[in-house]
Amino acid sequence: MTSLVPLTVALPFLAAAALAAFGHFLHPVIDDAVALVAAAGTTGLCVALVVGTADAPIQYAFGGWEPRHGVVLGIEFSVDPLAAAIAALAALLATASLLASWHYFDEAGHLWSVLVLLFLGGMVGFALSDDIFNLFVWFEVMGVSAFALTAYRKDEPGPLQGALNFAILNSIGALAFLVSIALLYGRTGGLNLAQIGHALTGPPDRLVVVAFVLLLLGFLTKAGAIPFHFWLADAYSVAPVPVCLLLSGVMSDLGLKGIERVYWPIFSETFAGHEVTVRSILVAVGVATMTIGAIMAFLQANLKRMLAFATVSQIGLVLIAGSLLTADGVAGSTLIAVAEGLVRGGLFLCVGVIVTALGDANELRLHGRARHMRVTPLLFLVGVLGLAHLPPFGPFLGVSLVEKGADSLGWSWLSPVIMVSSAIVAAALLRAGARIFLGLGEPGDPALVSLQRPETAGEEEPSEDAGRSRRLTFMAAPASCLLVVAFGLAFAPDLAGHAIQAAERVVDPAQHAVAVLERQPPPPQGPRPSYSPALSSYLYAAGSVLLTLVLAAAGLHRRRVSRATGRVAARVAAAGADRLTALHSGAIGDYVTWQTVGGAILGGLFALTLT
Amino acid sequence: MSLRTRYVLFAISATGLTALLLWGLAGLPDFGRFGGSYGVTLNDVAVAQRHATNVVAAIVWDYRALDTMGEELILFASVMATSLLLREAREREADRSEDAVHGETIRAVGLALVGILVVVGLYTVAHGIVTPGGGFQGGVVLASGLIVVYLAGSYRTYRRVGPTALVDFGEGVGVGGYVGIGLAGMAFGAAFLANFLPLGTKGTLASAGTITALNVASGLAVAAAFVLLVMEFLQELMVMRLEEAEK
Amino acid sequence: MIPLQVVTLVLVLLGAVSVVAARDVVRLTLANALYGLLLVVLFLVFQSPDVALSALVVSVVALPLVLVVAIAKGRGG
Amino acid sequence: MSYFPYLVAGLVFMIGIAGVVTSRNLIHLVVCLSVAQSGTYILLLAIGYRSGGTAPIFKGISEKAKTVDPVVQALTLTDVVVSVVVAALLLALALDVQKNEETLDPEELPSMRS
Repeated sequence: MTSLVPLTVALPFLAAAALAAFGHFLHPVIDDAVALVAAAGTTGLCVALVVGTADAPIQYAFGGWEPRHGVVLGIEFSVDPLAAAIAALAALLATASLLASWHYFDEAGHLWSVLVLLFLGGMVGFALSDDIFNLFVWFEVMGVSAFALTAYRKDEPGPLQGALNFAILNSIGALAFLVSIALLYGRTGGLNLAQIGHALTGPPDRLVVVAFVLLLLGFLTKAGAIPFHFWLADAYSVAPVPVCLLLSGVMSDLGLKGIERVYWPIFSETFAGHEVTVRSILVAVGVATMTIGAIMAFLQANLKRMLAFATVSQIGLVLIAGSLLTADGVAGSTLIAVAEGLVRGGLFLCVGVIVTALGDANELRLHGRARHMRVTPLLFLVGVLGLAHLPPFGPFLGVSLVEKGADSLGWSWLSPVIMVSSAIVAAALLRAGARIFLGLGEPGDPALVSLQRPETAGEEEPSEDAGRSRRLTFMAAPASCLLVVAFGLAFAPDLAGHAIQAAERVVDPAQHAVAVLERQPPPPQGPRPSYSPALSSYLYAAGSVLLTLVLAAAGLHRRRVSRATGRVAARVAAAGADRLTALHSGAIGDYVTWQTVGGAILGGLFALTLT
Repeated sequence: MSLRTRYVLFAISATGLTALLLWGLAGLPDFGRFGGSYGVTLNDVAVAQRHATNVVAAIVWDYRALDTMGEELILFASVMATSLLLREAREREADRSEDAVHGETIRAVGLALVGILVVVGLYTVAHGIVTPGGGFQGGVVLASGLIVVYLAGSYRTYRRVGPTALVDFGEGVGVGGYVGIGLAGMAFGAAFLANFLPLGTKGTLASAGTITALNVASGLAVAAAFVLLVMEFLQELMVMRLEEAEK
Repeated sequence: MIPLQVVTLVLVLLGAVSVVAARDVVRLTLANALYGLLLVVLFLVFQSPDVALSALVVSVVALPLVLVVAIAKGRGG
Repeated sequence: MSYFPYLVAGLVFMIGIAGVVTSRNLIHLVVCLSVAQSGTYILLLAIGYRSGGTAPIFKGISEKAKTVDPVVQALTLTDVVVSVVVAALLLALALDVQKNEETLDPEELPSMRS
């Protein structure tokens, strides 16, 4: 089992190198097949690691360098079921992405596969690494390949600008992370996470606080939390659908998992006694991200941009979950990241089907034009129900764990917030689906944001050739697979119990430090906790589904609703919406300014409360 | 947001962030007094364990060889990305390009320089374990040898020396070789990227086991990468010149 | 801290300001070249010959890239 | 004086970011980003410096000689490569922007929204 660990990164990278070397000389079908097999193989390896680390995490020392007198000499990976699950999610989505892009890109096809495999390897490395500088290296591997994939349709203005904003904001985030690494190395003289945490004793001082803030600045930018999210909607709405799958489905979550990966071994002990402060600030960022993302999603007419803001909203939920700083929260955040990441992936593929078949992504212009479709509406509806957390399926299971975690802290007010935000996101998509597939509702709605540039930016021109129906199948088939897996997670035997048990190890950094620095095997854990969602979770989920239906109906008949609610209320709401939309200007200078503002505010809050 | 609003907002927040950063930096140990355990331990053990006199090289190519693999992959990804972004310049340019410089003397000097650069590049790749240098620096010098071919006036030769498929091949073999050496360690029953070759005599070229092999692999990858990068940008320039000429 | 380091650091700071302040592409290219060399010197006085060599080859090869784009801009724009 | 190198590193970093925000030319913006990144090189090497230490190359010197920290140098090497690579990629993007929009001014690019 141990020797599988390096293979999870070696396999995609070796395949990428081989494709670069020989791709020119081989038939495109062979190129595609090699890439697909490598991605599927990586999925298999990661799933095997999820299962294989259930009883004890694996610590893998690259180069065989064992610690010497308590000093870690090399780079290590630390594999636990939760980290491996995120890696498996990345690999599964990469497989789906390669399948969905089968013959999608006739020109430079092998470059596409090479970049997807590099992106995948970077994500797996980032999910598993236990060394802070190594995390930075994978952060950049992911980044560089993702920027390029976003700009794939470079002959249009949208993709270029989206990729540029993405690249610049993420590079600044990476630099902030690097300064944080330098600070921590200067203080502790170590790069291994457990080593750094072991050396940081006593209450937090200025250096530790600033290192933490810069780290947040970097990772929250990658994740797209407010106010670091501006690049996200620009990039996700112009990247080709097979790339959106990876960006939205897993890369954003990885940013947050990065915080978790670093927080527990390094900061949790020095911040002991300040948990409430850290929790309050991070949960506040999460709540803001979740609600603003949801409102922005509801205001979009472009399906890809709507899903981009849906991603922001759900990132907020994952951030809330992880920021509870309890085992339930950590377990819940991973389950949500996996289940909702798969759902978003499925929905993006449905949008891909619509765009490929109809040549548009605008809800209003597509009004009733997809009445002939049979399978896609069904998949779309399943996805929407996933976003609304329909019990008892995968996404619901994750959310119920978070609600349990919040209850145990006395923060039950989080449950209605989560319910309403999720319902707004689901309602936005349900409204769009009802318009497009059923032709319901008012045909126009001036309140919705349409785009200046072509609504299909980043996608291929629709064509009438024979390959098109095959292409539609190659998108619909992986979409249904992803949705089935997302929903089916709830029926894996005692999944939540396993997740809680794994999370209990994550939140016990002392045990991890002993395992890393002294190579002591971890003590056996107690019996696995059994878990079933509380009744209140079922009620909130039912409320969420109902609210989704109501809001979607209201969205379809917005004019009638605003007549009923009165002019003033409608005007206030419209003005607020305009303000919010205007902030997403697309100007890179604005975005970096918001990044600085976010960093300064977070920094000020933590500096004032922690020292 | 108007430019004015943005600048005001940035000025305020950047002042705050700068203050925060400088405040945090003051928590570092005094300049010149660092004694981090990781670096000290490696300084103590690297020469004995790895027979490499350059401890930085031992870290880059052995203790933290995985970081270097990631670095090669970033370079690789960026080169693939640049090919992707600038791809149609290559198609449009066809064979109509002209040489940049005419004149036999310049060419002769240039070609002599190419020889020197290639030798220096190879030397730098090979000596990374003994003195400063190594795969990255040597690879860039090697690539610059090929760029001088262009500067010396023979763009067509340059194209002949570096056709994309062949350079892609070099890039793929270099990166794949690095990963492959890592896997070879596993085949010998050790860990991924373990130094499984005999270590040799300290201070000589053949010392330090896989460090030399990894240096060569990444030297190849880096040289190919920079040739590709520069070639893509040069082709942009060529296309631009052609378009101008057509006007 | 030796005087050479102080002087180099001050020059690097000034170099960074001059690069950021250069709004004209040609001046930017020159300022950036100078800044690259100052960094190489700084790395040497910080006893980092490997990094200095790396920065040197990068600024020799990366600089032409910037130049090419700059020229392209000047002509196309 | 023992704080001066860190001060320079921090200032160079923030100067670069300020350049990014105020830039009216994408080439300039990319160069400013690399200036910000050079702040991280200075910081890393300054942290690892030890007064009176030599470079960590044990050729012709005693193995017990005082040297500067080798790890930060390895990290900076990677950092330098990342910087040039990201700059090259961004410049390629900038070239394509120039080709499509006939401008390099980020403020003149069409807005992303309606």
